Amino acid sequence: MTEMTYREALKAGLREEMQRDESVFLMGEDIGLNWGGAFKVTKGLAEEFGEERVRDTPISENTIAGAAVGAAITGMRPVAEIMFGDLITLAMDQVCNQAAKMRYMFGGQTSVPLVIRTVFGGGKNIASHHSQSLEAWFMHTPGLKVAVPAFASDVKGLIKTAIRDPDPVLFAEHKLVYDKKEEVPDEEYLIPFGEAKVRREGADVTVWGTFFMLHKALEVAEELAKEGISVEVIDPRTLVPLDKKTIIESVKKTGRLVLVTEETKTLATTAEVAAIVQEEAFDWLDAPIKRVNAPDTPVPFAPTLENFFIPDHKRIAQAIRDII
Amino acid sequence: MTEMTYREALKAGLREEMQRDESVFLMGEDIGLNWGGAFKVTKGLAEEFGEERVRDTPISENTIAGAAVGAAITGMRPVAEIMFGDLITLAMDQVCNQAAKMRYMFGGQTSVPLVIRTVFGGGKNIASHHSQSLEAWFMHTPGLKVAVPAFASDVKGLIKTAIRDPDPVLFAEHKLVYDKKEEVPDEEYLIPFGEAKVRREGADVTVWGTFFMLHKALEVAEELAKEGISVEVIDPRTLVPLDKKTIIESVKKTGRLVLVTEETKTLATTAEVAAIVQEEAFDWLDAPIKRVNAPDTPVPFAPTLENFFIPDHKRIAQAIRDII
Amino acid sequence: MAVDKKKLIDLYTRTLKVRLFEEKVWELFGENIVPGTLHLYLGQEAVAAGVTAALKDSDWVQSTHRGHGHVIAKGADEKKALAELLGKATGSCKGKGGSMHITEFKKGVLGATGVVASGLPIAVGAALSCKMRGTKDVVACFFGDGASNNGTFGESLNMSAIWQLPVIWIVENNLYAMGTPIKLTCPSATIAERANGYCIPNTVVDGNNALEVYEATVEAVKRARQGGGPTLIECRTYRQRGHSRFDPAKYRPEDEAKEWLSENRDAVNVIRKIAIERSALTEKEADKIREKLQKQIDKAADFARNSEYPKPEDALEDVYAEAF
Amino acid sequence: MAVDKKKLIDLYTRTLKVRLFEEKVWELFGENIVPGTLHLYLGQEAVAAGVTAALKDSDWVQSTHRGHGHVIAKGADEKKALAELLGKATGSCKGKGGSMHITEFKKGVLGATGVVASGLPIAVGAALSCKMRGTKDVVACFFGDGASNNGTFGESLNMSAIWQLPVIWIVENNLYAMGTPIKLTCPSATIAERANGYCIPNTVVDGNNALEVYEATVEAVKRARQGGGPTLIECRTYRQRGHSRFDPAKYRPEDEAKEWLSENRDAVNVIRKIAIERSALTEKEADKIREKLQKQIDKAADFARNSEYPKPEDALEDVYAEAF
Ligand SMILES: Cc1ncc(C[n+]2csc(CCOP(=O)(O)OP(=O)(O)O)c2C)c(N)n1
Ligand SMILES: Cc1ncc(C[n+]2csc(CCOP(=O)(O)OP(=O)(O)O)c2C)c(N)n1
Ligand SMILES: [Mg+2]
Ligand SMILES: [Mg+2]
Repeated sequence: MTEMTYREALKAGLREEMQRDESVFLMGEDIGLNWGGAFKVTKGLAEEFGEERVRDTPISENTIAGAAVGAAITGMRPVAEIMFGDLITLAMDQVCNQAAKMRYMFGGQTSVPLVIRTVFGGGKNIASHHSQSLEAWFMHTPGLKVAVPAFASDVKGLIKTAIRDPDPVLFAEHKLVYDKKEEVPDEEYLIPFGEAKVRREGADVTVWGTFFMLHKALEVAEELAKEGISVEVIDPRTLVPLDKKTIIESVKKTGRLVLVTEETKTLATTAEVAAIVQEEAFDWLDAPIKRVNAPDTPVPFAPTLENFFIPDHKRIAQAIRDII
Repeated sequence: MTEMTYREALKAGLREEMQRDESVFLMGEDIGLNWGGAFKVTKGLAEEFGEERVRDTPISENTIAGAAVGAAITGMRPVAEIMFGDLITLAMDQVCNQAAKMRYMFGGQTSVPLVIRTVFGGGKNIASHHSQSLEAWFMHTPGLKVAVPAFASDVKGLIKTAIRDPDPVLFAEHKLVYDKKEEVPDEEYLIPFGEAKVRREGADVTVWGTFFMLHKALEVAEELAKEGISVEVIDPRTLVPLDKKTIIESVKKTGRLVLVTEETKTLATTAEVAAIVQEEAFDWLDAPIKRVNAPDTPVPFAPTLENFFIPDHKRIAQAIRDII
Repeated sequence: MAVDKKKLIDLYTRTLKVRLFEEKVWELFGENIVPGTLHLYLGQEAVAAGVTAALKDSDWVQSTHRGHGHVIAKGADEKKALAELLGKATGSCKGKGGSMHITEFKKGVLGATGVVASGLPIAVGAALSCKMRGTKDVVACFFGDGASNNGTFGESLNMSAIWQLPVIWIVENNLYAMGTPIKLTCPSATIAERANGYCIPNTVVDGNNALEVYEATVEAVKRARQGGGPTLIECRTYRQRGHSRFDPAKYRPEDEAKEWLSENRDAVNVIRKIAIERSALTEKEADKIREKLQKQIDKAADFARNSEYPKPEDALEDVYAEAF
Repeated sequence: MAVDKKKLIDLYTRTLKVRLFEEKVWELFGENIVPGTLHLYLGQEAVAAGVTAALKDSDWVQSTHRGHGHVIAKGADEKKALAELLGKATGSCKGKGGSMHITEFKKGVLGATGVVASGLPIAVGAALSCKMRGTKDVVACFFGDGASNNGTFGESLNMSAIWQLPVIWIVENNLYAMGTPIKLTCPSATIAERANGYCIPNTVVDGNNALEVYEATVEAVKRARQGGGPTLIECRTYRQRGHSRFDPAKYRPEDEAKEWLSENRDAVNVIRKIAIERSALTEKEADKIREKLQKQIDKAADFARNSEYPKPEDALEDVYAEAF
């Protein structure tokens, strides 16, 4: 095991797959020599693998995604980067109509083994066009898989699984976790899709969430433990496939569920989890399922506003207390 | 009152608003003289109002939507048509990043009074790229309003409200309701956004749904009435704002809720309603909230497959029976 | 260019086969057994024939919503193709795709698509893949005059140019996008000249003359295989019928239609005449070929008619490589 | 073109004001009170100055992610602009927008946007609106070399051409999109020539010379006001600093940077020299203007520094015209 940042672990995963499989290549805006990616995830890879395989593109999101589709169905394994998740709005046709549907509408004739890497989330004061959390759109798109790694030890295993997956994967990252450190195995490992991880065991209430909110939830759990409240924290790791079993088993144990993501509330991924759990564990619920999300507004710029927008420790703790 | 189709009522609403307000104009692909819209909604309007105000465009969805934004903020009231809802994937940036967020990110300096008309739904055997129901994406986008008229008497009043609204409205129609007839008031009327309509009163179970599924649900309710099951059917009419009050009051009366839409299940609009109701009416629920949706697949072409994909009377009735 | 007799026969055969295929589709449509809508290729046969005659089996074509001609000309099995159009389980897409997604991947068809202009980015990616894998294969990408107004056009032409990809851009300019004459949405005399902005060699040919199309394509293929990058070929042509199944195409000026649809400009007549004049075929041989093809198509139609519809539950398959 | 002395003074003043504004922003950044990121306009001042000097107050400009210069040159209040950059409630967007959305609508700024190339469709719509409302106003739309590779470029140029809209396309070609040299993503020698494909008159000017920019814009504005349609002006320029706040711009060849950043090509020096040579100003008068502007900017900075941050709950306002 070596301690490294999420960014380093992700890069290591990309590097291993590129070494292992010649058909893996990266494409995106400013991922190469001159920049190394807006968040420096790919820094150094162009130097290592050359500009053919770490390919800078023009600012053409829909064609970046579409080119990944064309390459994927003809024998390559592209990892395309959309610099900010907000910009995937420009590539929705290729991601959601083409990549996601090709296997199906062609009756199984084609596989589309591609990865779209992008990054969601606020906290950097870069306002409405660079801070959104749009993973719900993709969870609502049959044919896509959706990975949401929140920890360094997961991101490496998940990116490797994503690259080897025969289906298109929306691989969502989060701006505030790139610098988070964790022990990461030295030997090769893959993390299967659809397996949640219980990040902390607890008995009184289950918290399910994604990305940076998991880090906050773990801190809240630590706090509440001092008061004798025992919080179980579950990280889904992938939204599609979604590990329902782990959530439901946990709820059957605790009888209480709080869902925490940074998405705007209405139809956030938390809505689906709430709907599933009330449907499948109705009799075990001792209290309504609580959702903690951002309010239904665009992401504001000013720190005072953005800090209010993003769920904080207090709101998470309050939601837990509300149903305990 | 005059009996007319949904298509006619919609056109009448557009016509009245164009007569009333010079700044209202329509733009979209083939909406004008030579075609009158893929579903003939605008047929005759170019003849009546001229090609400047019923404006055929090139096949440039993102620029159609964006041009509507530019026109809206400078004094016009554009109604832009995206021919099929599936194609709004190409206009997501302008719809969701620009139109939806401008008032907010500019601190209230601009109003964006535009309407994007588009059409969702299957049932016409036109496969994966022309049959989707994507309203959930827009319900998840703060800053947009979302109208989902399912009946002729509603569509006229709602389109008029949409056009006069100072905020951007995603006005979603459904292919299979264009020919549905109903009595429509002769005098001018507006239907306020955020007010659901109880389409049928009942005591045993509440059904909430949208579009063609409402027509099916009403037929199912009729059937079940014969067996002594009394079904209340609620049409939200707009998803944003969402009339929670009417749903919750109904659930407090019936204790049971079935949600029915044609969307693919995961994170369909039904997920949000389920999440809200279990949160706000937990103690009144006598059974889990049931969701009836399409499966999580693209929309298939062949009639045998598409008929399986779209929820039918049997599945709706079954869901009701399941919790009664 | 010296075109040998064998190639002339090939061109005649391909053109005719597409014609007979489409006439059969029209016949089946008359029997009311073709679900959904149809975009017939009738009238434009010489484009698909001329382009594919210049390709190897391992080369690729990217198709459109008007795809029957492309896939048949590229060598798709006409039985599977007709079965697909009828929504049968024996169809090349197992009945999941239908007319707008008709594809036989193994025959080098990347896919037909319902989203206008969505094929261009995919062609970029396939061509990139050919280049990176060093196969020397090329990609011919078909799209319409209307598609040239979509954002992907500029993005994809540009990307193909900067990376000097082996792609041939085939504009099928049939003068209309649905009911919209290209004159109204394209300010220049040709679409071809837009390629100048991307330094892509381009030319305009008579799209009803398979030989002209073939010769232009051969040159483009040669350039592409040698690493000389993309070429754009604008093929001027005309639909025999309306845009889709119920369009009577009344928006076309009578004299224009008469001129384009005259006997001596008919795609089959044109190439038949050339082949006979150049002594590649006698009248009799030409008729023989027709008879043989007709039988083949008739048999295919029987196959399609007699095939089973897919089982409803098959709708759940082919979403992912492995269900979860 | 005969440019009078008043206009030369105007050009000098605008250029200088933008310069001093940006230097102040850099200074505030050094004080660590500018949240988020920054795309400074330093080096490109002559473009905004030259363009806006050719516009009336009622004309519009569409800005970009590098928008400070555009809004200041168009007449935005520098107090509100600086306050916005600091995320203060007194900012023109009430602190909701920040650098990437800096906008003063009443001064004729349609908006700054974080999505590259998203302004073009909006400019199309605003120009359409001017035309339909018969105002004779024009729209100048700024965008970068990198933006020219996005799909909206072709769509929007085309729409402006077919409808002969009063829009002036201003390409600020600063040779880079982030770290990507335009040479790598644009096959032609100029971006301007892409406009030929849409029959749009175009020209390339020295973007560091406000007078040259002004003269080209005057001609374009004249054409636009007379109903002669769009013009594209490519302004060659160069950033003084990196792309965004932490970019040291090491990817720029030393000799290139040296040449472009030399004293005699500096935007302020260039226009100052011209104004003095043409006897519009004496050295002393020029210095006086600088002093006056500097005071104004210093005062604005004090205003911004001393302003309050927005209240957290203000994050919930301005989503819709009326809350619901
Ligand atoms: C992106 C998109 N916009 C609109 C449509 C609806 N539509 C289908 S075909 C068509 C016209 C296409 O014209 P063209 O590209 O010239 O091809 P043609 O039909 O003439 O072969 C339109 C507007 C669509 N399918 N996709
Ligand atoms: C659609 C989109 N893609 C990518 C980005 C990330 N990004 C921000 S600025 C920029 C470079 C833009 O280059 P150019 O248009 O030349 O403008 P410049 O920064 O040089 O002024 C990029 C890639 C973005 N904001 N929007
Ligand atoms: Mg056409
Ligand atoms: Mg630039």
